[in-house]
Amino acid sequence: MHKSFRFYVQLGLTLLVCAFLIIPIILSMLAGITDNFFIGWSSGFTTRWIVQVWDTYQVTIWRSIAIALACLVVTTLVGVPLAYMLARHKGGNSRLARAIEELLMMPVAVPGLATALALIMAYGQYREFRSSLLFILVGHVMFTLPFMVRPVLAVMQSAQLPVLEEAAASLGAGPLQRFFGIVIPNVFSGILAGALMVVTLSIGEFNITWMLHTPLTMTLPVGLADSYASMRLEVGSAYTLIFFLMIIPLLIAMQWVTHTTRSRVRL
Amino acid sequence: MKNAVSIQLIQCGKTFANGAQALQPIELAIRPGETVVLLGPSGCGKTTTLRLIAGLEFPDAGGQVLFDGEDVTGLPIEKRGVGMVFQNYALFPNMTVGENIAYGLKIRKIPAAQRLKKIDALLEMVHLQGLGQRRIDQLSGGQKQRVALARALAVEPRVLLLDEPLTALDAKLRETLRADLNQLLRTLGITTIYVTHDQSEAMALGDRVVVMERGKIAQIGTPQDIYYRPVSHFVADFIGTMNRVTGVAGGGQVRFSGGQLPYAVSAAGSQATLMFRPEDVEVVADGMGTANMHGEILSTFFLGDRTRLHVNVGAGQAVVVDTGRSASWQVGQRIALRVPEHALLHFQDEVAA
Amino acid sequence: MKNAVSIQLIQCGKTFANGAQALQPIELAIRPGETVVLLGPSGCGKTTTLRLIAGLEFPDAGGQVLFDGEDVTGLPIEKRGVGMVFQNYALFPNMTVGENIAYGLKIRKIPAAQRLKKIDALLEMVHLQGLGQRRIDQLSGGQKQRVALARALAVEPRVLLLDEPLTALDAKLRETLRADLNQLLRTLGITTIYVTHDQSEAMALGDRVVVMERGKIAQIGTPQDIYYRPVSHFVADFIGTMNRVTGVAGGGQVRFSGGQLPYAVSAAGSQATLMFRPEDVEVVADGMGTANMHGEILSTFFLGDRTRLHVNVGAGQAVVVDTGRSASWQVGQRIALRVPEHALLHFQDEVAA
Amino acid sequence: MLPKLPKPRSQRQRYLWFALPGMTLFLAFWLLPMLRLLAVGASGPTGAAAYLAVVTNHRYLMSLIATLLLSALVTLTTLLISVLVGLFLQRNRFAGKSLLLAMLTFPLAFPGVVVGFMVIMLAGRQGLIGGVSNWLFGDAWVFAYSLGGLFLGYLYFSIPRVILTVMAAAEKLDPALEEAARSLGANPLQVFSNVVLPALTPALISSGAICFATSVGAFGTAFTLATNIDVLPMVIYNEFTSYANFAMAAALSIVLGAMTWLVLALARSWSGNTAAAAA
Amino acid sequence: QNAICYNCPPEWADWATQIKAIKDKTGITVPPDNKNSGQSLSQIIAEKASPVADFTYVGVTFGIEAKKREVTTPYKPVGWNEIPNELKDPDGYWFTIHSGTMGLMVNVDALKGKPVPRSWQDLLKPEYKGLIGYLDPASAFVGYVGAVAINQALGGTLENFNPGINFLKALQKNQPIVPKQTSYARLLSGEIPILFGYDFDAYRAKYKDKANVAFVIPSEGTLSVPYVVSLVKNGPNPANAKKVLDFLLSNEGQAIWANAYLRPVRASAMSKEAQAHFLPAAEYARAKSIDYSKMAEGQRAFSERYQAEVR
Ligand SMILES: Nc1ncnc2c1ncn2[C@@H]1O[C@H](COP(=O)(O)OP(=O)(O)OP(=O)(O)O)[C@@H](O)[C@H]1O
Ligand SMILES: Nc1ncnc2c1ncn2[C@@H]1O[C@H](COP(=O)(O)OP(=O)(O)OP(=O)(O)O)[C@@H](O)[C@H]1O
Ligand SMILES: NCCCCNCCCN
Ligand SMILES: [Mg+2]
Ligand SMILES: [Mg+2]
Repeated sequence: MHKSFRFYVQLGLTLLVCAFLIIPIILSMLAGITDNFFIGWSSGFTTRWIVQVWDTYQVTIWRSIAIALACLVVTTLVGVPLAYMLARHKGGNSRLARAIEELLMMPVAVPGLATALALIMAYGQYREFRSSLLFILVGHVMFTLPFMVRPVLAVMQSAQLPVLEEAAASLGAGPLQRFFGIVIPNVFSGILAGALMVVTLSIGEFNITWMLHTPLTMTLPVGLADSYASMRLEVGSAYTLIFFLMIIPLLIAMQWVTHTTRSRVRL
Repeated sequence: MKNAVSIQLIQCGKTFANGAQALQPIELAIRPGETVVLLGPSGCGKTTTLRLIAGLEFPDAGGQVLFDGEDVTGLPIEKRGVGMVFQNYALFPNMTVGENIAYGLKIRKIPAAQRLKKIDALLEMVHLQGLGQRRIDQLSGGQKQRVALARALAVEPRVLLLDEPLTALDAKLRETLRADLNQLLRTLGITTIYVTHDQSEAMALGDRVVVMERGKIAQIGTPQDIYYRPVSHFVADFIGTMNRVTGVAGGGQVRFSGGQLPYAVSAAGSQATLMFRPEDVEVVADGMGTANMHGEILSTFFLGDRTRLHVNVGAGQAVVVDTGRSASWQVGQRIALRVPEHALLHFQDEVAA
Repeated sequence: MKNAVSIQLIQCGKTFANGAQALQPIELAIRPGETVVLLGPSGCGKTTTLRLIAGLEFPDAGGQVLFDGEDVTGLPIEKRGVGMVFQNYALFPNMTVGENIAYGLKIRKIPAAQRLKKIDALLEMVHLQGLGQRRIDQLSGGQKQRVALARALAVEPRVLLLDEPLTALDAKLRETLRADLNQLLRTLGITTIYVTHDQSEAMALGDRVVVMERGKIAQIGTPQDIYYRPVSHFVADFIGTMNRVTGVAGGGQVRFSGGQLPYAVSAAGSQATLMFRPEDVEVVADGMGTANMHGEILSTFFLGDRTRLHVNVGAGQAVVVDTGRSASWQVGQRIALRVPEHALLHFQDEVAA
Repeated sequence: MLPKLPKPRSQRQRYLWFALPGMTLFLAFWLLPMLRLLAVGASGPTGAAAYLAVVTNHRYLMSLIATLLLSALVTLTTLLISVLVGLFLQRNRFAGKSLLLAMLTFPLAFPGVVVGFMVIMLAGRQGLIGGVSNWLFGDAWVFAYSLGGLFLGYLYFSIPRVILTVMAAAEKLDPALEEAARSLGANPLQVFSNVVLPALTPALISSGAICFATSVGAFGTAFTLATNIDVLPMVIYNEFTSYANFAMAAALSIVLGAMTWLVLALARSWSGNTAAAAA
Repeated sequence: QNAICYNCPPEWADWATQIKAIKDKTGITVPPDNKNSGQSLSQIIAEKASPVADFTYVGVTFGIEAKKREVTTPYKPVGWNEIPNELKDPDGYWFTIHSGTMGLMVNVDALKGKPVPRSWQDLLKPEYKGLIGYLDPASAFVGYVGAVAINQALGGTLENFNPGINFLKALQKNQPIVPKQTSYARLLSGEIPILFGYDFDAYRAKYKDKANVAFVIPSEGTLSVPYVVSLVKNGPNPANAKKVLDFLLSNEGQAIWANAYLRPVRASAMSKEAQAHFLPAAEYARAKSIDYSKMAEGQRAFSERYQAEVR
């Protein structure tokens, strides 16, 4: 059978879209190691810009990693039990649970600017808090919490948790034994998927952080915005390159996890 | 044989939070060591009854669950000492076969060495020697079913509860496992409650069968009781294939266009419905005077070991007749049928139904 | 009766893109108006064969599909004029029952008034009068199945293709719909190909049954052919319940610890396996000399219209015996059995299998 | 002897405890501040009327309209492209597909500023498009800093999400439905419009709504491109930074947030899908 | 040992060197911060109850505004007396540390052979279509400075913005790029070949980043703008902040500005070598100063007009 005209139109469009999404990434990575992007690659390649970014902005990178990890810890400790409640309260059909789910999405729906403004208005007067990394962390936790809750909740809902728990109960396991022995191991893939998402989003969060940060709490994306505005294109590109090197492995891991989750969740 | 417990449900009704009354207050007494099958169409309350016994649901106020005469109504499942096999097995996917089987023992803090021994013994009992290390998703449906059974038995429960444990399997496998299960239950002598909607499974496995209908118990009895002596239209229809013939009563007969059947009770002139089993119908040579119905063959189904005929005798729905496999039938052919009087059933009070 | 088409598959094999050969080149000729059932275990290639006929798959190079002698091999389904009923019905959820049924007519630009008439006629035919406005998700499984059938028939297809149309339904409903379908197919007289893995369905519905095994045709014949005269172990096992007894051949008998069965062909001293149906076994009074096997009852299953016994005669697996319902049996009881010589089957070439 | 227990009615409420830490955090650090913001919004010279400023003030109104139009356009374009591409990717197997899919999802996790930078890479003065057009037509097309750039940027972060949603929905689509339509004589276009599109509709509504909401609220991209278009988030930023007009910034934020939430809620009720995939 | 500055961006006015020198000489760390004047003021106002910042560095009008909003506190550093009166608040709420001159930064290479414009009026020529950029006057201080400079040069006053508005309206035909943020990088990369900006940025591009960038003081005239620092009221580290402010006015601190092509407020700090990087004094004669507090008052009204009429 010959491929139809339609096939080639769709193929062409797909390639175009892929190019649109991927080429800028590649271009910016190349720009980060080009000696002079204005002249082009003929100017040669260099690690100068990367070294410069590393010198200038290294601290923002470590800071962002630290915040992302802290964010992961908090969202896991708080989000997994929360998802459990959403999945199980009143057999998973409670209005309260749906309302909470809705509420949790609000910090994602509402522009980050507003969340940040609200945090500053409400807690800006506590100087120690305001000028510490905790302040940024709070913003990140609010924004990323639903991204932990949702995949965990989804796995909980598809993993026949109620039946598994009933089975465990029939074998004599009490509520806590069930939560740690049955629930947690069986939603681990959801936690992993959520964790990767949380870390990724936290590392890249700009809209909230931009308003929340102080000179001592500048994060990677804020630094990126700075460098885009006030530095050579090559420096901004080098910084972006570093960002990509941090984030892309996480994204690939995420792909892998969701892939294996899907095949494992089915019971 | 271990000392088995008796179970009693006293006025156990169940109304769910959404107001649905899944179970009207029922009474049920199960003898120690007995295998009782709950049988009924979907939604009739079988699972609900089982879950009340398990301690996964609690009866409406006034209801009581007794184990060996002792009130366990308020006890949650983990304290009742029951073993349960779920419809889709509910094996823990994060554990191996062995870990699944030993989970209850681990909860009870039995030492690892003892657990291992027990796993081996149980695996052998369910014919799965050597599969202890397998991952759950590497098992076939029938193997999963056996692991679920072994897991439930590992903790030596006082009561074994099974909710449609064979439904998810294909027909051939179901029959094999049914035989195994039958043998096993008889050996263990443990009080067992088994839920199914498959009447042949119920009859094959149950010492007694509880037929349920819309939240109520329609009949309790041995398989023979419910097959030969159903107490209602519903039970008669639900168990096996049942013919219904409707006609006008009079002169000790019920008459319809294709013939008449002996029936003495009803007032003359009233409508009456008689029931009988396909295998109780004989095809007789016409003109011998022994026939009590005549009709035309609507369809024939060759079923291998027999041939099933649908015959229109002009009395409501077609009469189903099972004949020996040797004869050969044609659609449209007229035949004469005889039903012996002792095979006829009638339910006075339900005629209107 | 409309003028039905014949269908021929010539050397139709099918290898999928991933290299799996689902179908080895097969030959199949279907007569006009005939109902042919494709029967076989999961994965044997039934659906693939059906899809080749439908035009949803195309045979490997060299294969040909003929409708009335005309080559339609390259035609896609939308040009073949076939009606199809899918296992899970594949009703369009965004359309009402009526819109589903009329979809093919709409595609053919039949005016709305005519469509409405046709919908009514078809709804009546499948006993769903008045449901035209229903949403699909408000239908029961059986109703869906009927709508799917009506939709396929609406365009007056030359060929009707059904892929396990009853599998998703429960046993009682399946039997009712099977009878309806049987009657409908005979009335329409349209060439029909019906896929199932349920042998009783196949035998009940098929003019001829094509038994498939791992991408090949194992046997083609009437239901009686395949039941009484299976050409291989595989067919014999797959159709109905079949007993196998293995023993040592010699002196016109096959001997095993529980008895011997008449069998003349094999070389003396060699292993031989004989097969027979449960309903061909008679329980005889012991000591009369008519018995050819003795054994102990392992389990009994009361099935209502009969009782099934598993009897250990010391010849491999237990022998399954179906007895009349009246007798009463005990596990452990020893009984004598007789199998008439004409009921014994043997496949020389497959003894090794 | 078994211990006698009260009827475990309380078990029903047991799960609520699991939500306690999370909800406490949420209430303290999001809901409470938002209420505070609500009050701040009404604390300006015009009082609560600030909440109407979006419609009464010509400049705000224009920027609101521009924001909505831009977002709507982005949404429609994204849906159109993603349906075609998503279906294609779902239905065709080819070497390197999983790698390609992985790469396609990267932009999902890029912060808005990076997306803005990507647009500069594409449509800036030294961008790819300018280079290609200069080579082809002798004229470098540069539109990164115009409405076109913003549009491109929003497309950039919207397309991956919708493609993923379309693919997930298409995967669940029963192939038998399409075959059934074909068996009834439908041509490919009819199959698409009568069967495929209706089946994808709920997913399209929900992902379209998210796409719209994200575009309305997107700040980082607009900030980086710092274009001539005053989208509402930039207006809010401007009120805050240029004039320290917190009341107006708060009021506009609240209005913007409420609108976004409303769009999502409406979509959810239309598509009947509580789990409108957000990522 | 911190002193928190709002708006001490390492890539602007060579704060990078300054911050390093401060650390070396006083042991005080000033973390780099990349806000702009508006942002800094807004944040300080928002944090009024409990400030994070100790001092801020802003365009002069913002220093004046900050005093009005009562978020700064007076401080007269060592060297106070050497600051000309018009370049400081009499009470010390703000004082200038250096100034810059508005003009045209031109990336000569990016013009691809077109002549370097010499006057504001030159910019209206069609040949510069798409090549001109200026920061949004409604949102960036630098943008407002540019607009005021044009207005003054073309005969307007702080009471009469018509000449400036009319010029910007006419300029729209050339499709200017109007970013909201510092766009030094884009000038350098050729994204924006002609950008309204400060002399020190242009010199930095030319001498430090070695780009072929020219600075033009338009023939009609322009504005020079003082940049000031203010001590934040109730800041967390007032003592450290004061030490930093003192250093900024010290010979050493002022010399750093001069070497970064900024005009130090204490003229004596300008060395010969530093002076050599600047355009000749004759050119600078066209750069005027203005009543900065009135300029501050006019900003909101101008923004409204700009947004209503030009955009
Ligand atoms: N948790 C629940 N909340 C509300 N109604 C319920 C609940 N569980 C069961 N029901 C309803 O109670 C009735 C009986 O349900 P039950 O599960 O006991 O039926 P069943 O006989 O086991 O049916 P099946 O053969 O389908 O499993 C049904 O109408 C069912 O819809
Ligand atoms: N699209 C496909 N690509 C690859 N292999 C396929 C495809 N479709 C079917 N097969 C394989 O071809 C073989 C025959 O499949 P087919 O669907 O015809 O079996 P079947 O007899 O209909 O089985 P079932 O009763 O399970 O429906 C199977 O091994 C199956 O895995
Ligand atoms: N779900 C949020 C993922 C972040 C994507 N970035 C888009 C930028 C919008 N400002
Ligand atoms: Mg049930
Ligand atoms: Mg199939």
